[in-house]
Amino acid sequence: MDVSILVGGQAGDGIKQAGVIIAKIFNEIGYHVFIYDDYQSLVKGGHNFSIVRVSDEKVHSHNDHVDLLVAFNQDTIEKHKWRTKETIYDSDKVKTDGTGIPAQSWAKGKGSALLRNSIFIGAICKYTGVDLKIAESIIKNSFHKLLDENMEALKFGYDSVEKKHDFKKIGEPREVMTGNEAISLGAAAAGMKLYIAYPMTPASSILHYLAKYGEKLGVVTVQEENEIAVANMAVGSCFAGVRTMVGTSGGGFALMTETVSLCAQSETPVLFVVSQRAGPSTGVPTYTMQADLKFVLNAGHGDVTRVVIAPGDAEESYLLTGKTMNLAWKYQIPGFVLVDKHISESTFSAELGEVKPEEPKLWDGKGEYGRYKLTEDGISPMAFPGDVYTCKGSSYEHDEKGLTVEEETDMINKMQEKRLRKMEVLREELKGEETVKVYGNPDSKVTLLTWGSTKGACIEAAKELGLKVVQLLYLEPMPMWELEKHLKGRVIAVEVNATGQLADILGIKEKILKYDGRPFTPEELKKKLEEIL
Amino acid sequence: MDVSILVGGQAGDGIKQAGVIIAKIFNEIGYHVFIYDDYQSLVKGGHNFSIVRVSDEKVHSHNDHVDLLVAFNQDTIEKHKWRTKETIYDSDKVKTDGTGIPAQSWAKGKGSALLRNSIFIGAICKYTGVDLKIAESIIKNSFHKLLDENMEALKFGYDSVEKKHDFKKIGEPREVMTGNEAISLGAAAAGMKLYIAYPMTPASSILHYLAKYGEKLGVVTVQEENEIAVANMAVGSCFAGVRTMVGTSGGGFALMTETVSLCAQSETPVLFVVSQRAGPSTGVPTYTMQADLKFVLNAGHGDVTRVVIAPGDAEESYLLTGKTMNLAWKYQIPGFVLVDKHISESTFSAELGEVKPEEPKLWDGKGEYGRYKLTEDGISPMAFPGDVYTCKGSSYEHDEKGLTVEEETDMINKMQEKRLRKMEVLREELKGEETVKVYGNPDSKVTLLTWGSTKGACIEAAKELGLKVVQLLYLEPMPMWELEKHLKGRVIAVEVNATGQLADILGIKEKILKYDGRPFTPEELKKKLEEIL
Amino acid sequence: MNLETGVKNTWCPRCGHFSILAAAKAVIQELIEKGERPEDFAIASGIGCHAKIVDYINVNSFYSIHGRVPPTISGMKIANPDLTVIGFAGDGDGYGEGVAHIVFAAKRNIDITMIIHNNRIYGLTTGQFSPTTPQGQKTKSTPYGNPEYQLNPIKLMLGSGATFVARTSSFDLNHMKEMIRQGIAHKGFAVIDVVEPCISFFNATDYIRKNAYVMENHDSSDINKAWERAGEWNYTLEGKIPIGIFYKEDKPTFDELLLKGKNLRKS
Amino acid sequence: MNLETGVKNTWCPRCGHFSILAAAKAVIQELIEKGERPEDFAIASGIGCHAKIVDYINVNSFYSIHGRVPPTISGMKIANPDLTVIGFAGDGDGYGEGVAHIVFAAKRNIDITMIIHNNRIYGLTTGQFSPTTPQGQKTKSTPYGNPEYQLNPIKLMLGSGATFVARTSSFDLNHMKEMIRQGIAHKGFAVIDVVEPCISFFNATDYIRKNAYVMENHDSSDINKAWERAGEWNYTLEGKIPIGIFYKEDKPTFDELLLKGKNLRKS
Ligand SMILES: Cc1ncc(C[n+]2csc(CCOP(=O)(O)OP(=O)(O)O)c2C)c(N)n1
Ligand SMILES: Cc1ncc(C[n+]2csc(CCOP(=O)(O)OP(=O)(O)O)c2C)c(N)n1
Ligand code: SF4
Ligand code: SF4
Ligand SMILES: [Mg+2]
Ligand SMILES: [Mg+2]
Repeated sequence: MDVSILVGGQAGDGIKQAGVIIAKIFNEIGYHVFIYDDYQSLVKGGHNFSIVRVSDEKVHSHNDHVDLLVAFNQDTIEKHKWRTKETIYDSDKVKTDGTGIPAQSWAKGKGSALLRNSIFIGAICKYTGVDLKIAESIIKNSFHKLLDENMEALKFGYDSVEKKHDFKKIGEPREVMTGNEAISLGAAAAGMKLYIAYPMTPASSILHYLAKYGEKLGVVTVQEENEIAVANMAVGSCFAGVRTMVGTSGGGFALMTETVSLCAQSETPVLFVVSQRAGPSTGVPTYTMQADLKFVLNAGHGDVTRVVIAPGDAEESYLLTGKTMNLAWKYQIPGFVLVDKHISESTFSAELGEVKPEEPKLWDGKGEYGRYKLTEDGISPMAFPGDVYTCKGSSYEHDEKGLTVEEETDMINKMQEKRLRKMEVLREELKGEETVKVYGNPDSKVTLLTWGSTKGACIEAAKELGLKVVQLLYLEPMPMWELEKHLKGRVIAVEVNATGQLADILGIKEKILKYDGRPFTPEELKKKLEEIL
Repeated sequence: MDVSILVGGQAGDGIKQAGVIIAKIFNEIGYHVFIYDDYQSLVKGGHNFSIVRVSDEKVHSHNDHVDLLVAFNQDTIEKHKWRTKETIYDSDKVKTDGTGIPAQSWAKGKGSALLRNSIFIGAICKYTGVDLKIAESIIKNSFHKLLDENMEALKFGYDSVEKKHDFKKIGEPREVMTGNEAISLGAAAAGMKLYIAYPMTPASSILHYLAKYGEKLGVVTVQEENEIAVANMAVGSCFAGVRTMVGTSGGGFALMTETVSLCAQSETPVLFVVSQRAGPSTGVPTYTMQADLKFVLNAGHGDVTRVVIAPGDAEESYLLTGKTMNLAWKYQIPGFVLVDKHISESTFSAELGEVKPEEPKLWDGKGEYGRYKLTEDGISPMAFPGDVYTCKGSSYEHDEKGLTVEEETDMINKMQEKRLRKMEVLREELKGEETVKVYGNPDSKVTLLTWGSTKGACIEAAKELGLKVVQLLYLEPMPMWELEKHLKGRVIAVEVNATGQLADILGIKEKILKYDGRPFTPEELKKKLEEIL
Repeated sequence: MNLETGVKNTWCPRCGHFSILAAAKAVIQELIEKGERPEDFAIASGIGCHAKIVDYINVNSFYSIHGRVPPTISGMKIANPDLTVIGFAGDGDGYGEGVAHIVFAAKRNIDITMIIHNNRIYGLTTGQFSPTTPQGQKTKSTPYGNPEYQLNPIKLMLGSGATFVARTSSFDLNHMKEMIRQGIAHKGFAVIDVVEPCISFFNATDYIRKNAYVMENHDSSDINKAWERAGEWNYTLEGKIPIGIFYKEDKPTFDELLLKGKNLRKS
Repeated sequence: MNLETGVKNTWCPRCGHFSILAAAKAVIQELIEKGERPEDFAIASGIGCHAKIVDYINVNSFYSIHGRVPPTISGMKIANPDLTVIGFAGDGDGYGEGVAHIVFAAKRNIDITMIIHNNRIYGLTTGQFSPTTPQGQKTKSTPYGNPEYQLNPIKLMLGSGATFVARTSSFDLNHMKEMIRQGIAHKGFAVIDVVEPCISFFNATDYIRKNAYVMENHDSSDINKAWERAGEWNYTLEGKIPIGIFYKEDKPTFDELLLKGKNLRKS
């Protein structure tokens, strides 16, 4: 069972919310869901749509073809008619075939055009054969205004269409969340107490989510005057012993790069979330791209140590954000969660794994405390202001106490080597971890290499074509030990950028790229693969 | 003939200037010169020294051993006695063997301790057998205060020592300049009219030089409130049609990276000079390193187009800065001159090549002007405010007129491809240019790979050991077509950073690194090579 | 002279930015009719809803990045002082991300005009608090109330040494036009703070409409009086909003002092 | 309590930074003697000659990057409000590169103390003009005279909403100590502008020595009077330099409003 429903209208129609409620309805009866949201850089008008995919198997992507189109306006028909077999539409505003409902006039009569959402949701319930009670209880938990009217609207919609399918409960509900929500929860589970940001699509919803639910999660949020302040405030709070995450997109991240280098030198474990969007520069700001990879891997002047991971769905976002937080603190290096709009703002079914804060190496209280003690593994025991009074962090090259060194070349060498030594130890640790995942046909002569948001499309296209898929989870340290094992035969890199950045780093010649801001669908990728296989 | 003189004292003693005058004296009689300056992040006190190397052959580096030590204080003896055979020192302040001159007491008697400089310069003239008149005329051109006293001091110094060598005039003088001066002159020759900066060692002296001599060169200088303002002001002035350069070091450059991406998207040819110093972060700020390579090559979010060159001495700094300016404007991409402290602040003999401004593709005045016309080579004809009124630049993805595009995926693709197409054309053009240089024994089985400031040490060490040297001038586009020709057999990358950044990019396994902030000397490099060869 | 670009306007209905667009276009049109060359206009914007304005006026323009309008147009002015450069910024853009630049443009007295679309919210990013959002206000990033005190940009600009500081309201088209006209005419740095509503995320329409009033008998040459008047309204949702020129002073501009008569573009 | 680190001081003889170091150390010592835990001090500096001060005081410290002291110490304060955080910045560092942050720290009224070593020049980078270098001054980057008007940081800080704004002189140790003492005691954002000479690149020793005088009969609770007094001296090399507290106001701090009694470090 695999059904897709597209809801389309204008910005301001509440399309996104409608999509989420539809997904939650099917989640309630045990289905896996995925939502792709498409919108532009405007607040009212334009054209927004959400594609809700419902399946009895795991899904992490949407398809080009949809089974049902729900049209709030004529534009939706013009743009999406080709995708669909069946249509439900607002007959007050749209001319087309299918099932029309006079939604606008009914909703206006009840006082708010936004009631159209509930009408269409009711209609979808009937159409798919889902019990209306499920929609009612979800809407009660989501809307706080015009509750009675919304209930009436559901009913009106329900009664306006014919039943076509018969979706039955097949299991228990899972969590339904966006990538950004999963990142927020994963960080909180790993001990984050402070989230600092300056708003920037597609990272903003982390700020919104944590501002709203922070109290419950034990997380305080601060919005700063700009991204430079964000990163440096995080340095201050980490230095004072509080796990801190910051979030932004490429342009904002650019402003943090001086501080990335500071984190490396001062050994301050700030956790950076970089959610990519279509660039360069402002580019196509509400659409997706994976073109900040090289920038993030190489950001900061000097030989910068870092850990960078790239989750490919909500479950990985949760687990790996937690992991990165713990690694950043253990190794006292900046950590990076590299995602893109297609993960941050897409909605997934998720069963969350276990994440908890792991204690870093702490000072034993003996002797005088020095922040940068030279140790075998390069990791100096931590202590914080409030506990000691000789904790001295520094952006300068320094001695074990954190005091400036300029002439002593010997100490300069030792500190450079100490920082690199930590990375060696980290690399060894990761050899025991899952740093890549392998899917599909293990005997295939062709391997698709994916990272981040292309995961869903790759797995599905590979399944249909009988190929193998290798997903890279860690980007720094680059798990060459695993890649060498799995990247054999013909390797095709699949990336959503114009130059094939990962392929370039790994020296992979064959690649399938997309750079119009839209993610791959499995169908599209399959077609492109068929052309070259 | 190859002689090295080390002058050492405190910050504030005028050591650096003394070094320059000594170099100019030998330049006057036809010798090649090179000066290495060593100082810390302080203004008075500490320990400064300059090593002036004088040779009848081209030199781009200093050696560990010096022939003559000139000690302004005891510290200089303690730190450098090991390097030298002979010493001239201030007997009022220093206890050692060699030739003492009561410089401090004499100078104070004449009213300024700074006169010690002229005393020692006079002494060096006698010692090396150079006519004192040469020193006199150089000092007259350099000092504007206490001229008579300086002349007396020269004489006093001259009379205080014995003649040991007999340097004769062997040719005509050349230019003597630092890398930063060469960059300044090269940019001006290529049409730069505006230089914008925020002070940062080791780039600051470009600002000082152009502020002082800008009037003559037709260049205006502006110091902005921070590096972000610098980069964006340059975007504004380039957009208005004025060739503009900016200069900074790694930490300041980090703040410009958002604007690098803007330059790529808006096709604005800002020329960036990045002069590296020892990092990460503040690091060892007055010392050298080549660890911003990967950062500069990958700076900016999105698929950024750029041209990056790395000169290895003053002559190359002049020529290649001019070249980069012209290429940046021709291809409407950001240009980068990547140097480090060891080039920026070292002094070289130079015979400057020819640089002149090359006209980019200009609009023919026909039809309505659109800033981003789609053309075969990806290059859109330029026009500027003042000439037209429909010149619209943009950070957003845009159509041919520069108006925002979000929904038209076709235009998004076309513009991404147009920008990449320019790089293809540039790559083709560079195939006809000198993008790498080869020195030494062409038949050697061992090749040293150098870029930037390791050039001098590599060439000399290779000469002694009979090796081949390949110097990479262009880093983006990376001239693989040349490297594939020349990097055969055993290749050893020589870099002044902790991770071997170029080696890593090119997949070269063998490398000799140094990361204490000090440059390689030929002797040191030779020793390291001997250990592994 | 046709200043239309034909681009579809995507602001929300009744957004304050419409009036600013109308006023700016009218003044540019006026100046062109009086003989200024259309080629000599160059405008720029940052990023935000306001910033789309450059797509809606058919003169030379640069759609810059968030917060960077002042250095961008300063660069244009230094390159070619014959240009009339006008910058459009949002309250987030101009007083938040880019506040350093507006402080320094004011300090230097460079001959540019900055028009700030001050709807006191981040519009384009869907409603987080901005530097001028009143304390206590519930926004997307402060659902339980903004913990920050709001900035009074008139005071900030006076404190930065600006030589032309004005406030106007998006509901008073004629006053807006007059302020823009005078701001452009002012030789030196001019900042015009336009108080306006964001319909979708901070709709202070009624409050602004009701409370904006034109200052009378104000001596705009007196910096101390300017400061006192600036204290009359503190960017809350209470009290009257004086509009007009708070302060104006004539002194040599940065571009004059720097360029001493040169035009780099034409040299 | 020994506040010495044993690090060799590398400032030029008679640099104003020495006196600031002496004053700051004395006040910290005093507070520790009065019972504050030494562990609860956390200081930070940016980059510049001034910034070396963290190497010379043996308490918890962070030697940050150029211009970023306010967010760094704000982060410390938010992480652990039991800390007494003090930031040291230069005029270039605090009013130039990092001006956005000091404006916002003032606006928010976060409980931190900023001590600005205002020698009106970039010392460490060997003498370029800074935001407070008087117009016309010859510097390394303006050998023919600075074309920019100098900033009056007292006015800028008042315009930003700071609740404690003071000026002192590096030649008046007792006054400096008193200002630092009061600045630290002030609950909220405190900025202390210390006027001092850079011996090597802008030696205004005689001028400052001769002209600094302690304000009397000044009502520091009146924001308008504060502004007027701030206008008395405009950071030139002429006229008397009033020192003392220009303005002081008590209102809830950002950290209080944000944290509502929580301590993240201890939670
Ligand atoms: C460096 C950077 N940070 C963040 C953003 C995201 N961003 C775009 S517009 C905006 C705020 C817009 O608010 P304002 O300037 O007040 O304009 P308005 O939309 O209200 O007109 C932000 C934070 C960005 N584009 N660039
Ligand atoms: C991002 C960045 N830009 C530039 C510099 C170079 N820099 C170091 S200190 C300094 C100015 C110092 O002046 P100030 O803050 O007044 O301190 P002072 O030396 O006068 O005490 C500059 C520009 C830097 N370290 N980082
Ligand atoms: S969101 Fe606000 S600022 Fe943006 S267009 Fe709508 S009303 Fe205007
Ligand atoms: S250069 Fe100036 S600020 Fe720096 S130590 Fe010397 S006197 Fe002090
Ligand atoms: Mg706004
Ligand atoms: Mg200073």
